[in-house]
Amino acid sequence: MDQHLLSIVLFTPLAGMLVLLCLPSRNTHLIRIWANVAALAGFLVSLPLVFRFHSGAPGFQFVERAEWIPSLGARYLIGIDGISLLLLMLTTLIGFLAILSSWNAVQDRVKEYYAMFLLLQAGMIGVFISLDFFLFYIFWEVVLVPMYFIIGVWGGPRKLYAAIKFFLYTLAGSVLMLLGILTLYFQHFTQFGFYTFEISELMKLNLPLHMQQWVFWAFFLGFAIKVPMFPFHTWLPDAHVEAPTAGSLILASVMLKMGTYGFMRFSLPLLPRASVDQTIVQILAVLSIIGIIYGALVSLVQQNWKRLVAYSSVSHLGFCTLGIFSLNPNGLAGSVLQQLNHGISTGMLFLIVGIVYERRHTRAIAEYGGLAHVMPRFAVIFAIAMLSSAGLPLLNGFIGEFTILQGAFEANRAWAAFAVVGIILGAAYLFWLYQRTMLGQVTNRKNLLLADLSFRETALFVPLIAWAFWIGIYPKPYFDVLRQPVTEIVERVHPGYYPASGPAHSQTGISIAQIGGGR
Amino acid sequence: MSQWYTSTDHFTIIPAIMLALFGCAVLLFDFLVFPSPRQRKWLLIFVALGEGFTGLALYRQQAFLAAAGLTELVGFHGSVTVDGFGIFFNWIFVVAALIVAVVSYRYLEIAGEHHGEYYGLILLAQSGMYFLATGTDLVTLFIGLELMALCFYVMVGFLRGDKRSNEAALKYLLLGAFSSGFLAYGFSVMYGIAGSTRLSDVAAAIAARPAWDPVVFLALVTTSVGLLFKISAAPFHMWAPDAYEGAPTTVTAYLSVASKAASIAFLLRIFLGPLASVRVAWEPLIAAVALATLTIGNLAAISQTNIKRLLAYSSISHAGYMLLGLVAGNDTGIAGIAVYVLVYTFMNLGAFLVVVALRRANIIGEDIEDFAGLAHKSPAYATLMVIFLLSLAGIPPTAGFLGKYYIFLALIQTQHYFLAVVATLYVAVAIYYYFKIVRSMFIQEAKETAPLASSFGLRLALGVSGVLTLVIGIYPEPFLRMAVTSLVR
Amino acid sequence: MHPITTVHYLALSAALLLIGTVGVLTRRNVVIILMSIELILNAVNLNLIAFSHALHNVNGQIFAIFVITDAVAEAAVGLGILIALFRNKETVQADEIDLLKW
Amino acid sequence: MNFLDRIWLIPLFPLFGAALMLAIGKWLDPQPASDVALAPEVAPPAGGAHGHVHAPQRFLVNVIAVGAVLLSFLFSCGAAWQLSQQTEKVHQVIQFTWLAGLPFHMANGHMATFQADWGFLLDPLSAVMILVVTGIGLLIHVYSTGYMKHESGYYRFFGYMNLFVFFMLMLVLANNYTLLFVGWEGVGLSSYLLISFYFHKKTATDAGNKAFIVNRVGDAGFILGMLLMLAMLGTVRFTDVNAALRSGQFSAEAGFGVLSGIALLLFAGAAGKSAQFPLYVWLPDAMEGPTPVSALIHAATMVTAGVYLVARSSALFQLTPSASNVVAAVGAFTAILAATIALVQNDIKRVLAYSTVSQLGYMFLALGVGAYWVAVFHLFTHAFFKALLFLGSGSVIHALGGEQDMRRMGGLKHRIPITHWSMFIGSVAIAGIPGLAGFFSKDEILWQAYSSPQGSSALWFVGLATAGLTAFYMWRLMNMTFYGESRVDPQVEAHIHESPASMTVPLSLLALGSVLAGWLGTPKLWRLGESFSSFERWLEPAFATAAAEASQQGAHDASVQWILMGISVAVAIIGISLAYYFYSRRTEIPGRIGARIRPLYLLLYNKWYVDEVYDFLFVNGFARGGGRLLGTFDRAVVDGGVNGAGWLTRFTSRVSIWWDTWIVDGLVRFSSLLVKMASYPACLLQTGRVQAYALFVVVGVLAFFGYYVTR
Amino acid sequence: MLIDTVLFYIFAAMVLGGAILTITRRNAVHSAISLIVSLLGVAGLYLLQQAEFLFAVQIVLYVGGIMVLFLFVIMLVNLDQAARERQFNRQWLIALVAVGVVGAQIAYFLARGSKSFHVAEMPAVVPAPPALGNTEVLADALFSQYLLPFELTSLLLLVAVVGAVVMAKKRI
Repeated sequence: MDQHLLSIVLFTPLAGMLVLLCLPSRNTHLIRIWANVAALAGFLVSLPLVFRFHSGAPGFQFVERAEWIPSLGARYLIGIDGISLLLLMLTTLIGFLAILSSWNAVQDRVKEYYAMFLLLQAGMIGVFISLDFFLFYIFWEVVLVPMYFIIGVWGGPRKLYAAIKFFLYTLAGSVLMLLGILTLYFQHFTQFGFYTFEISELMKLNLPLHMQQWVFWAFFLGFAIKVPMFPFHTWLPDAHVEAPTAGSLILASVMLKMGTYGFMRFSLPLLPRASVDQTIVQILAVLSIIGIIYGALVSLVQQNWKRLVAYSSVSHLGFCTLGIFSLNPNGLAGSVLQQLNHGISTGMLFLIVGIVYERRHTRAIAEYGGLAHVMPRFAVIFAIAMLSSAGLPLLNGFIGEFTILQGAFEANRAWAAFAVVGIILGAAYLFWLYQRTMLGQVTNRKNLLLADLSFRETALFVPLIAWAFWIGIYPKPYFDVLRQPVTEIVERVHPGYYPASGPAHSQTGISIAQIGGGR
Repeated sequence: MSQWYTSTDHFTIIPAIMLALFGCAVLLFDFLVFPSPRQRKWLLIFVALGEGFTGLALYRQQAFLAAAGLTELVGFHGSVTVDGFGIFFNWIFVVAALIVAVVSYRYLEIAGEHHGEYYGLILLAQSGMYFLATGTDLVTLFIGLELMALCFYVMVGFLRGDKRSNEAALKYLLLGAFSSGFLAYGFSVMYGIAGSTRLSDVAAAIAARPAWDPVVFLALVTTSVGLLFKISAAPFHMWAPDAYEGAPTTVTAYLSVASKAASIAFLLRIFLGPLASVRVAWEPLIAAVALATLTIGNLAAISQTNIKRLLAYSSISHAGYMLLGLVAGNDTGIAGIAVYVLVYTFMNLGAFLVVVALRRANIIGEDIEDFAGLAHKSPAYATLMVIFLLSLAGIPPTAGFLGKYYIFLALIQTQHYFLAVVATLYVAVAIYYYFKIVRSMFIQEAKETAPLASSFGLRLALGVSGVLTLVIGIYPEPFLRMAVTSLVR
Repeated sequence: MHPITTVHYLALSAALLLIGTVGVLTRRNVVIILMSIELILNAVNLNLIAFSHALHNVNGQIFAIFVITDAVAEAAVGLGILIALFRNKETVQADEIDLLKW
Repeated sequence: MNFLDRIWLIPLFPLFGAALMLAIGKWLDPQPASDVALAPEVAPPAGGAHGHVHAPQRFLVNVIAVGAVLLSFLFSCGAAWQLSQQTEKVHQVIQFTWLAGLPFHMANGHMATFQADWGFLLDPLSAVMILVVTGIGLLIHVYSTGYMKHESGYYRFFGYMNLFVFFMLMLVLANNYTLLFVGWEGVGLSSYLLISFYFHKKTATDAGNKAFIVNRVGDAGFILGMLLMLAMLGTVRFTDVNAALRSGQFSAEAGFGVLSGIALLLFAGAAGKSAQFPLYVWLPDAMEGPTPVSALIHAATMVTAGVYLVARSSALFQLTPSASNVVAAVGAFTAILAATIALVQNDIKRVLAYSTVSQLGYMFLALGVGAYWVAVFHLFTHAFFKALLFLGSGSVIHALGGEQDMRRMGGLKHRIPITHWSMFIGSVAIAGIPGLAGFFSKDEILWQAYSSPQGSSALWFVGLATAGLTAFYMWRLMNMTFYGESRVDPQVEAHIHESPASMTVPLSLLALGSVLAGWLGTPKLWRLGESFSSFERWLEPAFATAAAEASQQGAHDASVQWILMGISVAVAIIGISLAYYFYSRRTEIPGRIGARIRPLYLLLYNKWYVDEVYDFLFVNGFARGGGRLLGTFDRAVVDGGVNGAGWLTRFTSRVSIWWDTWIVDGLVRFSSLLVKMASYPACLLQTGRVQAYALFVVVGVLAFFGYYVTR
Repeated sequence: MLIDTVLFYIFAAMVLGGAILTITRRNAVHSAISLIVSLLGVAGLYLLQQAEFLFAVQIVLYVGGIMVLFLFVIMLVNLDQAARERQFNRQWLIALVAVGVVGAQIAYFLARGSKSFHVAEMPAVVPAPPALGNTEVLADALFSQYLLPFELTSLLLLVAVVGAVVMAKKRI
């Protein structure tokens, strides 16, 4: 059981999808129920991972290894470390919520819809757990197709444009990434005489700097477009605005993390020298900062509720990448946390947009106002979501942002100084959005009779809010989970980072923090 | 047997004999036994038998080679050589011919041109391909080529009542004959160089030549024109769109898969045989042609509205990818070509079969518009089409990805980084026009509701190619091994 | 008057080839295009015979036989197709046959 | 019962109360259906927004809300008492590691671990703070039960109030900067919620946003300060920080060094929260909230958080004199600026708001000159009389049915006597008449400003002037409100009524406090004995070295101090009597003066145009003006509401979104367009003429041959 | 040798002249006739090169077979209105130029590579007349070494017949 846990997690959605395909497409009710059951099962089977995971244990856990394509040296090799664990749990939960959220939202081609979601779910899980580059790439590409359909079939007015733009954009990036992968693969062959895609094997490579740089840029295109980092972000708003609620939920909460995850899992460990190369680090940090401020500025003037949230993602993901490329423990750990937080809070924001959209079928901010009068419970939940997104302490956002800032500050004080502007602006656009939509008087008669959240809708938010508070109030477990993998990455890129005594575990080395400490 | 015709000779051509035999059988039985068009579908039995025996013979050849530990078996004083290479390609021909034959009858009945000759020609054409894949003598290859080509000329024009079919046939014939004239000219020069028509002798003679030899160039150019024409590489590709569009869709499928595979085999025989020693001379040329082919194929496909024409251009671009494998030229590259041909067979056949299903009594069903709302009418077909298109574009986990994978890897191994980047970027372009079809299938609403013209054969064939496209994508190991091992020459 | 070498024959056949090509490229009448193709094939044959004479082996001549056969076959089928086309379109002008394009 | 180890409970009671309120309050206090406030164009404004509904279980709301605060008040008293009994005047309860970050390199290259505990620190300073917060908080809660009786969203109000108390207690009890920041942001949030309590009023929500975002600006400084502190000291725990700073490895900085950097960044935060000069603009607008809120948050407690922060970091500021000077200067400037503005305001609450800003300026002045205990002392006394004044004004407004303009008051003395007498005491106290709380603290500040090493006569003079102005505007307020003939319009006149006991009792108690609080810190000069200067001694352990400095200020001889004291008292009396003369006797004079020095008057009346300047820069006023000038420059910018981003920001975002659509995305679109375009030539080659195809074959041959010919 | 040379030029003239006439005559029948002339010239050249059998084949197959076929078709599809129209298509000039260039290139190659054939050549020595006649030799090679292609040819012709029938016949 234990040694196949990951496979079970991976294949449960697929199995669910196959069964779903066998159901009669007339009987939508049955299909809905089954899809939700399958998704819930997918979440439940992933829970044991949390309890059986040994935080602090080096390397990967729940590793499964099977020969798959010997003639290519590709294996079915999966396993997780702290980073993957968190993102995996996020995926399974959000996946379930996404399916739950579309109970009423989707009325036509229900069967295909849910099938696509389950397929998507499996693909994303695969991305986060595969330790074989070939396998990773397969999943990476698999994810695109269902997303294309979700946007393109169930999307808004400009869905065709958005869908194909999303697909082409990300595809272009990832095929170039493929070239990078193949280069590593071949270099490994020339150095060790056998072909393999196994990451741990590829990490043994030592490449000349210039080649590392080339490969790095190849990876960069693949990952940065996914994240999306600053110049490559334009597919995001379109995709988000056109996608159905559940689609944008998945897209924002999980799929964007695939890019940042890629940076941490592949770019940094496989190309350490390129990753610490000053020009590259500078460029990426600057791009991240531009993303932070730029995203915030742009979302400030959005008249479209959903577009605003979409651009806010650009800003938040800027924090994540900044954390990654400050290349120190706190930066990286904070980045992972922030990815989690963004998944939670932005997920909530998109659900919120979706809920009003279901009622009013418009996303223009001007259409709303004073909703707090008619939908008080909704207003409260929106407020919490907004605060967690704005990084208010005791909610998740603060922990991530502050840790990232700490890391960035250590790497380069100017970065932190600029990034802080993002926090100010973040509060600005979110509070302003809240004021324009929730507060004030009901200016639009149509909004007078809006129903407050139903039980199902409330149930969507409960886990997310609970999670947000947990991270905000007691984040220690997360840092415990992240300490080991982050340490490994840092030691890979900055061999001398930790004193010879090895990574100073949790307690400060010789800092003055011990003078007169404690109670 | 006589000294002219030894048992070995016999053994080397049994498959061809089977094909020829059953081909003639079909022609005979057609008007002796099945006078009425209704019954003609029973001719499929002969086709099936013929392919069955061919397969059996191929299998025996394979087994014999394996048992005897030989890499090749030469017959007819070197006119024909049975080796892994040839056998591999012949398997592909068998599959292609079977699938095409099986789906054809319904289509031809609808088109009102259901004649026994059709099946006869399929088989005879395949016997020609056999010699393209196995022939090692200029004459054998030439005749084999002509045999195949003639059959295709006729099949392309098989809808005699249809202007477009006639036109396609005529264009194909004129250009084909024209290019094979050049080919023959090149062969003649090769003969002049070597004084023999055996590929081995020619290879030896050319290898003995000085580095810069105008006569070799003369042979090289004229020959490669003929060869590149057959695989529809730019700028010799222009027949393909017209022929593909005008021909009966089933024939188009056969043409785009079997004929292309055979021509690739032929091309490899020549370029890795006689011309191997002058690689430096032709590699840049082929690289340029490959690029041009990719560009033309992908760009022109974007603005197509006729699905067969679109697929024609896409198959042109695929030829470009295969050529890139030849440019890389290392084992990976050649294996890559084999893998590419393998996966290409299934995905391209599949795509065309869906188009076949769209041909209904009064609907030509070749326009992208005709795909509108297919997802509602028959989700299964739509889904399969998506799989085929994804595979054609080379998105994992479909088979198509492996072909591209090998090609890219080969290019990187041989440091053709520029080619690699361009080739990869064209994947994105390809997605664009393939997904025009997907879009119209899934997103647009259906205009007419006439049910698809599906038949048992069609469903069977579609199922097979669909499953294989996925299986090869997800668990490619056995297929890869088959392809790779068959190509160590 | 220097003796006739293979090169003369090659030159002749090349000329024939080119003439044939010109015919294919320029004549509108499909029948004549087919004839031009015959010319091309004859150029090939000239080559073959010249070489076989020069090399003192008959393979060339045999190749030539096959080429001729092939020429026959192509001509037959070609004319057949032409007739089928003529039945539908009432024309044999190559540049009026352009239903299929772009 | 050991309260010291249970101090972590103190914040939890109000939190519990708040949770209950927001969870079940709706059942306890059913809202009128007409709660939906409609824009006039949709429907007549729902009067029910203020309509009182009969709610039998409403008293439960009071029980929970007030009870929660009462509990924590009791616990605070207990804890404070037990602390006073201890010799070691620092008690720390660390419950768990809250922010358990990872190792990092400090500036000096050492490894440290970035972590913050969930821990509480009770020392004299925080003891004073929690007593103020819970004590005043309790009174104000009681007051509110009366004041808010007729408001809808009663339970919401008390939920928010409890929430505020929780965060405020977190703020003052936290044992490290990061946890303090939790409370810091939290009070900001609850202040936002309470300011925009009447969230159907755009002005209210605007004020709320303004408050939160202006604070955010300060918080950014706070965050950076913490980061820099981590980089330097590797810890954020107060005890460790102070120990490290006093360990002697950091010497006092001559100019502006890294430590000054930390200090100033923290001060930026403090300035935001405590409404000091650049960032004070949000406070007057915050008066949009219900009056008790103004009393609790914007007078007594939250706004003093900045003072607390700086006092808390005394060890740091002692090492950075230059930073301290900045603090003192800003404080003094704010004090007098706000005082001048207060001179001419007519809205009773605004006067008090500016007076608060001014008093806060006093406190920072004291902090700046290193007299930390004095600052806290003034904070303490100010809490009493300013709360008193606000509540009193609230009572007045209550009596006048919502009227806030002093020009429509007057002669209320006999109509609402209790309110009048309590406010009278408050005004006397703030004016600095000997014997009342204000006198002792303010006078001590003046004396420190004059005498302490960082002090100077200039600072003293500014302080003195402010004192005079304070006395003047406070008595202007008193006179315009209570004395002279009534200017109240008749139909309001009809039902002026004294407020219920629930309001007057707290008033009286606060009045008592305003009288007595001062006697804890009488000038040493008066030699009244230990118990009358117990405040200073009580705080000594918190500002270990501060006390040392304060002790050596006997250098100046007593006579000087007597003289200065006399002067300040005189100034106060002059101010009072001038106000009385102008506004009760010769009420026409102010008009004339105003007419004579019109520009100055306008300048003051318009608050030195600071808001306009900010509008010009940050808020989109300029977009409006400029919109008219440049023609409607940009609808979206103009429509975009007062708060939040502001014009420059808004403009840049405009630019960036334009850039986004046309350049960044444009490149993508362009390339795809290019590809599509390129597809047509590729197709046009396909003319459909077979001989053209053949020609291409020949051209191909030609090219091939060409390649070899040129090769 | 002289006679050979003279004959070569005569036949060459026939070949080229015939060819040129073929592609320039307006009337298809004339073209056919001049094609025959050209083919006869080729046949003559065969004879010059001791390819007697091929000479025969050329005469019989081409002149006797293919040309008849052509003439039939020419009669079948009435070309008179075709003969009245323009006889060259629009691209004739470009085509001519292109072919000219190719010609030049080929000429260049032949010139550059001419010596590479001399090695294969022994002009002075007249080869000893082979023991067997040309035909026997051919037959020998054809049925031993080229047996397979020979058999294939049968298929080729079969396909040609079937194809021609399928295409040309009104209804099968």
